[in-house]
Amino acid sequence: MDPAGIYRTTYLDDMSIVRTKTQWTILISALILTVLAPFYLSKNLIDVMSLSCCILISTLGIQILTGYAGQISVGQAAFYGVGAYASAILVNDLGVPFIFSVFLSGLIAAAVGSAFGIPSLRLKGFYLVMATLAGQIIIIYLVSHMHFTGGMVGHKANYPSIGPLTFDTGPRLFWLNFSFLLLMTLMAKNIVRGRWGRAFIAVRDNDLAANVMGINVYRTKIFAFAVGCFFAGIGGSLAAHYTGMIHPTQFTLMDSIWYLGYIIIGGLSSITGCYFGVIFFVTIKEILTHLPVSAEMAQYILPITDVAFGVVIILILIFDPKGLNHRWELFKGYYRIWPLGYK
Amino acid sequence: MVDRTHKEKEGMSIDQLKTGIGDVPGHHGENWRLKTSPQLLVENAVMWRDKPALRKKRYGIWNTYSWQDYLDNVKYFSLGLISLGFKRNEKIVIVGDNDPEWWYCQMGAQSVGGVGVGVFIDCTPPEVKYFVQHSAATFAVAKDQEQCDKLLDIKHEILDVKKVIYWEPKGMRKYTDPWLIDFREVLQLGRQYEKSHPNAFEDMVKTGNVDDISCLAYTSGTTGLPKAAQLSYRTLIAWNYALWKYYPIYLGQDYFSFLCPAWAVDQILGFVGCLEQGLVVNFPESPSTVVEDAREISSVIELAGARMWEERYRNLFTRINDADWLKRTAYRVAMSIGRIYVERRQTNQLNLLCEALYKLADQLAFRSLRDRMGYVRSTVCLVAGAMMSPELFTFFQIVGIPLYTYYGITEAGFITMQQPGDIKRGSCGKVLPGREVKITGKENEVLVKADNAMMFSGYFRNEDATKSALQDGWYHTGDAGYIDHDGHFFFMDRISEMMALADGNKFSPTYIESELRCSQYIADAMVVGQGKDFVAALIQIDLKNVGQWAESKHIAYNTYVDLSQKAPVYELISLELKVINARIPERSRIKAFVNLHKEFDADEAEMTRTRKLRRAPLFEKYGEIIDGIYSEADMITVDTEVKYRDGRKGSVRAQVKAMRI
Amino acid sequence: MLLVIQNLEVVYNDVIWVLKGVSMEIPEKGMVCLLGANGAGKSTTLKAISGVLKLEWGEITGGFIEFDGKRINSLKPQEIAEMGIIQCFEGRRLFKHLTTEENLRMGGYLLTSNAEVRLRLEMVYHYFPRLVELRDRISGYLSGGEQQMMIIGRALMARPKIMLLDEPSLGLAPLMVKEILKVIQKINQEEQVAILLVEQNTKAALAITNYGFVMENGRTVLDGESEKLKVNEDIKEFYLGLTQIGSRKSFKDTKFYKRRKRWLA
Amino acid sequence: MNVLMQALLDGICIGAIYGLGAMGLVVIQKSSGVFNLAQGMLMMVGGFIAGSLSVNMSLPMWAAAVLCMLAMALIGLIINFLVMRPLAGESPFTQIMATVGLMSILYGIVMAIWGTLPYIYPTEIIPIENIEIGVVLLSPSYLNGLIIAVVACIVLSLYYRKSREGTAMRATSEDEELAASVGIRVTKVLQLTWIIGSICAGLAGILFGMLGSVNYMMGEIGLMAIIPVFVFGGLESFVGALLAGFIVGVVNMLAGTYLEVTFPGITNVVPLVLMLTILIFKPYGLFGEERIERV
Repeated sequence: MDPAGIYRTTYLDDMSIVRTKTQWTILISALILTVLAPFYLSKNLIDVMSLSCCILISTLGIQILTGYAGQISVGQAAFYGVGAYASAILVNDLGVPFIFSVFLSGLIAAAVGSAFGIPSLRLKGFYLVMATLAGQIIIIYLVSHMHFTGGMVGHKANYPSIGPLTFDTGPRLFWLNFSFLLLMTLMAKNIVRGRWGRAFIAVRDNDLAANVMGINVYRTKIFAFAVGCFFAGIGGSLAAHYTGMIHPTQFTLMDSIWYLGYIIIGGLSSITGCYFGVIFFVTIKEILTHLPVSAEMAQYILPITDVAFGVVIILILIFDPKGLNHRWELFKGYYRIWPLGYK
Repeated sequence: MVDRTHKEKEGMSIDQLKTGIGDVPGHHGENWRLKTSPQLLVENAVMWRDKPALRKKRYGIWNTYSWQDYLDNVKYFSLGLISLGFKRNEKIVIVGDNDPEWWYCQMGAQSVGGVGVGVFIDCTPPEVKYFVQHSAATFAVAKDQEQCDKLLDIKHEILDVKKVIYWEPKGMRKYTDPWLIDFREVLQLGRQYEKSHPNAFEDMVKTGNVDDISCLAYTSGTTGLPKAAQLSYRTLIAWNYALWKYYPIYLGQDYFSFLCPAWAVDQILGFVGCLEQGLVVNFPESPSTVVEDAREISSVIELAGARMWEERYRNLFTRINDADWLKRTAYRVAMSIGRIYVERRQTNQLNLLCEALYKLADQLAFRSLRDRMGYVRSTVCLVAGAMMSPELFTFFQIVGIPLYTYYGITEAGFITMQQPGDIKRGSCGKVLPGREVKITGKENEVLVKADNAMMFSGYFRNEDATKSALQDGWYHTGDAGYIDHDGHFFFMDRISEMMALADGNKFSPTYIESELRCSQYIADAMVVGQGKDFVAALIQIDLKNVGQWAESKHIAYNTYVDLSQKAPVYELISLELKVINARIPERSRIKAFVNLHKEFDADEAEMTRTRKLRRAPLFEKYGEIIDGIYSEADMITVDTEVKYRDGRKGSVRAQVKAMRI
Repeated sequence: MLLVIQNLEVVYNDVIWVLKGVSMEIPEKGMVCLLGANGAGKSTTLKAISGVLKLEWGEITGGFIEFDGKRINSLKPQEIAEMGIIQCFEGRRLFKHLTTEENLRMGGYLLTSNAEVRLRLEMVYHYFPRLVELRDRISGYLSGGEQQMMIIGRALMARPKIMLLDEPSLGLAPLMVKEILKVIQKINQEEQVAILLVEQNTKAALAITNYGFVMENGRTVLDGESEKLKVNEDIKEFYLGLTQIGSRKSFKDTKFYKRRKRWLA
Repeated sequence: MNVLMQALLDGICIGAIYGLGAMGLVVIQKSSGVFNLAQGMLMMVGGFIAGSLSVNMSLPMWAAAVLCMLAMALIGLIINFLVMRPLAGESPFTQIMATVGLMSILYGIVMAIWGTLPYIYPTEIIPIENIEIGVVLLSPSYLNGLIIAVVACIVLSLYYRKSREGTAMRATSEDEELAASVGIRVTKVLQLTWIIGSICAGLAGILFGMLGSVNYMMGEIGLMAIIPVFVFGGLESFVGALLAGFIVGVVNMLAGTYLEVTFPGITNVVPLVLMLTILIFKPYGLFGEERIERV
C-alpha cells in the first residue's frame, strides 16, 4: 500500500520494485553500511559473510526452482559443487580468465541441472525428490573418482582476478562476492516478476491446469532446473575461488537438505525469504560454535549443536510454517495502517 | 512540479477586478486574467503546451492529458456542437460523473457562448425533466446507458432537446435512436467542420466576454422548486480570488474533483480556479473508488459538505476502535495531548513543552492518520453547507488537517471564511473584504451586500424571485445567524427551518441534527418540535456501526428494521442522546426520540441531492410517528410506502417504539 | 428445536472474519434450505456445525450451536459425528483410492457391530440400487451422479439425526439433480432424518424444503417459509431472475448498471 | 558358480532387511503422506538401544529386541506428539522439513549418549545354526533378517487390507477433514502410524546391526540403502517394498562382488543409478498405482 500522495502515471512506474523516496534512502544506506562492513567488523565475521554471499546466491536458485516452480530438488549442493569444480578447472587448468569462468561454470551447472530436469517431467512429489537425491549421490561419486577433478585429494583454485585486480585479501573478496550477490538478486527478482515467474507459479500450483492454459510445462520445468542450477553454479565458482581448495566432502547430501531448510524457514516463493533463511542460520551457527564451553563439556559440543539445530527448525516450522518472510510481511502490514485496525 | 516561491505582493484589489485592469497572465497572487474560461484555456495551451492539465484514473494508472489535448478536445467538440445547430446563449444540460468528457462538453458549449447546466447523477427522471425544461436546454449530455435511459423516458416531454450525447458507449450498441449520438462522433463532426471553416473556433472564443453567463447553478431547493442562479465568469473569478488570496498555490499542483459539477463548488474550483492557476484536475476511476483515489492524489484544496467530513470521521473512528490495544492507547494519548495543544493555541499560551509534546503526538498518531486519510499535501480544506459540530471541527484541527469553516451561498459565493491563526470555536470566520453583512429582523436574517462583480447575475427566468431576494443591493439569504463582538460570524439555520416550541422558545433543528450526527451510532436525524412543548427527534441509526456494536454484544439481528427496533439499541441511542444533550442549550434538549425503521433516501424525495433534509415532505410522511411521540403512546404501528429505484412501489409495515429520556 | 445456531461468529486464521452473526433453528425431522451467493458463508456455517473448522484454522469466536439442547461448538468432529450430525462436503469429496464399498464402510466407522453395518449397507443399496454393481470399483473413477449417490449413502450409514448437504446438485445434469433431490426428500420422510440443504439451485431448493434462510456476506439476512420466500421481491429479483412483472428475465435487455439491493423484509 | 549362488542368497536376505526398513517408511507415507527422512536415524537409535541392552545389561537377544521395540514405540509416540501433531494441517513439504530437524536431533542424541564406539551383538534373535544348502552357507544373522522381514510384511499388509483401523488409516491419509467428519479419530491414527513406523525402524536397525556392527555411521548409510527400496516399492505397498528389497539386495551383492574391485565405493551408488533409470520408465515405481488427479 503506497503512502498518500503517490500516484502512478505509467505502468513501468507502477511496477517498480522500489516505490518511494523513503524506500530508496533505506536501500542505499543499507548498501553503504554493508560495503563499509570490513572496516568496522572483525575479520572472522567478514569471512563468514563472504561465504554466506555465495550460499545466498545458490539459495536464490533453489528458491526459484522449489519456491516458485514447485520442483523439489535435494541436489542443490551437488550443482553448487559442479560450479565450483568447473570454475577451478577452467581457471587453473585451462587458464580461462576468472570473469568468464564464473558465468561459464554457471552455464555448465545449468546444463547438468536441466539434464536432471528431464525426469521431473513425468515424476511428481517424492519420486522427483528421489531422482534429485540420486543425482546428488551420483555427481559427488563421479567428482570424487574422476582423474581430472583431482579425485579425493581435491582441486586447487587460485584467487579471483579481473584484469589487473586480484582479490586476495578478505575485504576485497567480500566486496567481489557481495557485488555478485546484488547482481544475482536483481536477476532473480526480475526473472520471478516476469513472464517466466508467472509460468513457474502456474506450474507449481497446478501443472495440469497450466498445461491446458497453454504453458509449455515441459519447457518451464527444464528452464526452472536450468535457472536454479545456474545460480548454484555461480555461487559454487565464487566459493571455490574464495576457499582456494575444493574437496568432494564440501558438497554432501546434508548441505542440499540445508538449502531446503533455508528457503522453508526463510519463506517459500519470496526472494527476501532466502536472505532471512540464510542470515538466520548463519547467525545461529555462529552463536553455537562460539559458545563459552567448559572443558569437559567440550566433547559434547558437536552433538549439542546438532540437537539445537533440529529443535530450532522444528520450533520455527510449528510456530511460523509460512516462514520468517511471512512474519515480516505481517509486521509491515501492521505498521503500514497504523493506528487503524484495518485498511 | 514547478516550485515557484510565493511572492507576498498585494494582489488585484476588488475595484480593479471590476474594471478589468491588469490582464498580464501570471500565477498566484500577481494578477488574475479576466477572461472567459475558453479564452483562458486557449492561453494556457499556448503557455504550457504539454504540461499536464487533466488526469483520469483508468485500471490503476492516471492517464494524463496535456493542455494541448484539453484544447483539441474542447475545440472539436464545440465545432461539432455548432455543426449540430448549437447557438450562442443556448443551454446544455450535462448529467454524469466527474470525467474529462464533462469538462470538454461544458467548455465546448461555453466556447460557443452557451451555458452549462449540471444535473446530479442520481436524479430520478422527473427531476431531470424539471431541470431540462426549466433551463430550456437545446442539447443534453448523458454519461452512460443509465442516464440515457432517464432521458429516453422523458423524451416526449423535452422535445426542444435536439441531440443527447453520451460518452460511455458500454451497452449502447443496441440503441438505434438517432436522437442519441456518441461523443467521439461529435468530435469527428468538429474535425470535418474545421476543414470547411478554418479557425472558426478561435474567432468564436475571442467574441466571448468575461460578463457572459458561464453556468446555471441550481440551489438545493429545500423549500419549493430549485431556482437557477446565473453565474458569470467574472463572478467565478472574483470568488476564486477571494479564496486563493490567503494560500500559496503553484503551477502543476493537483486538484481532485469528486463533487458533482452540478454543485457550484466544482464550477468555481474545477473549471475557473484550475484554469487560472494551472492546477491539474484529477478525476477518480469511478464513484465507488473516490476514497482511495483522493488519497493517492492528496489534493491541494478540498471543499466538501459537513456531511462528507462527518462520514470520514465516523468511518475512521470505527477503524480505530477495532484496532488492538497498542494502537488504541497510542491514539488516546495523542488525542489528549492534541486537545490541550489546540486549546492553548487558541488562547495562545503555547509554551515549549506543549510544542514538543505535540510534536511527539504528531509522530505517534497524527502523521500516519493524515497519511491514511490522504491529507499529506493539502494546503486548505473548507467545510461548507449545513453546520458542522464544533466537536468534530476540533478533531480535524488536532489531527493537523488545515480545515476551516466558511459561510457561502450559491448566489453570493464565499461570504465569511475562517483564516488560519484566528479560529473561534463554532464560528464561520470573519467577513471577507469587499463584502458587507447585516443582521435584520427578529429572526436575525443575514443580508449580504457586495458589488455586482461578486454577486450572481439573478435567477434564470425567475425575475420576481430575483427582485424579492435582491432589495436595493442587499441580498436576503434566508439564513439566520449573528456576528459577535470581534467580528466572527456564527451561522444558526435557515429561517424557514427555525422552529419555536409552544412557549415561543426558538431552537435551530439543523444545529441539533449536526450535533446528533456527531455520534458514531447515528447516521442521520430529523428534529421536530414546532409548536409542541418539547423537542423530539426521529433517529436513523448507522447500520454499520450499530451492527458492529450489536455483534460485539451478541445481539442477533437480521435486517435494518429488526436492528433499529431492538430494546438494547434504544438504550444505546438514549445514552448517546444524554451525552449530546449536555452540549445543547437547556431548553432545546431532546426529550423523546424514535428509531426510524428505514433510512432517509433521496429517491423518495426525503432529502435533496446534497443530502439536506426536506422537512415539508418528511413532516407529512411521518406525521403518525410524530403525533405518536407526543401522544405518550410508546408503540406506533406505521405503514410507509417505499419507492424502489426503478419506480415500483412497495409498502413496509413496522412497529416503531417511542422512548422518553 | 433439534439444532439451534445463535449469532454464530467464525474467524479464519484469526484475521478473516467470515461469519458475523448467523442465527438459525432447524426443527426435528425438518427440511430446511440455506440460500446465498458464493462466498456468503454457507459452507463455513456447515463446517462450523460439524466441527471440522479447526482443521482449516477456523475458530468459532462468538455465539453458540446447540444440538438437542447440548452445546457442541467446542466438541471434536468425532464427538459431533457420534451425536448424529453428518456432513456431505461441497464438490463431492470422497476417498478417491478406496472402493465404493470401503467408502460406505468408512461412513459406518462409528457403528459397533458388524451386523448393523451390513443392515445399513442393505438400506443404502435399497435407496441407491445403482451402487450395487459399483461395489468394488475405485470410487475415483465413478461418474458425478454415482459419486453423489455414494456420498449420500455414506452419510446414511452413520445413523444420522441430521444431514448437512452442501450443494448436492453441483455439476450434475438436471435429470440427475431431480433424482437426487427426490431421494433426499424420501430419506427425510422415511428415515425421519432432518436435512439442512445448502443449494444454489434456488427454485429446486425452495420446492422441496418447507423453511429457508438467506445469507449474505456472513450474516443471515432473511428467513421464512419457503412459500413466503418464493414471493419476496428481492429473492425473486436476485435469486430467481424474475423481473417486476414476474416473467422470466430476458437477457436481451440487461443493463450494464446494477440495481441496488434493499432488504425490506 | 557357487560364488554367484552365495551372492544371490545373501542378497535376498540383506534385501529383506532393507525391505523391513522401507516398510517403516511405507507405513508413515501411507497414513500421513510424509516421507520420513529421519527413518535411518530411527534405525540407528533402535540398533544402539538393543546393543546397550544386550551387551551392557547382557540380556538375551530376543528380550533386548522386544524391549527395544517397546522403547521405539515410546519414541514414536513422543515424536508424533511433539512434532507431527502441531504440524498436522501443514503442507507435506513442511512436514518433511520437520523430519529433517528430527534427523539432526536424533543424530545429536546418539552421539551424545553412545558416542562413536560401535556395538556388536552377541547372538541372534532366533537362535539357529548355519544351514547349508548344497554348497552355500547361510549364516544365522542373514536367516534372521529374512524370516522377521517376511513375517512383518505379512502382518502389516493383512492389517492394512482387511481391518477397520487399516482402512481408516488409508482414508486419513487421503483427506483428513473428510475422515474426521465420518468419525475417525485423526489424531489417534497419526499416533498409531508413527508407533508402527518406529517399531519397524527399530527392528530393521537391529537386523542391520547384526550384519556388521552398530555404529554412528549407520544412520546415513541406512537411509541411503532403504530409499531405493522404498521408491521401487511404489511408496504404498508392503509386498512391493519386500520384493523391491530383494532386487536391491541382489544388485548390491553382485555389484559388491564384481564391480567393487575396479571402482571403489560403487556399491552404494549402483542402486541409486538403477532407481533413476527405473523411475524414468515407471514413474510410480514397480508396484505403485497411478495417483488419481482431477483438476
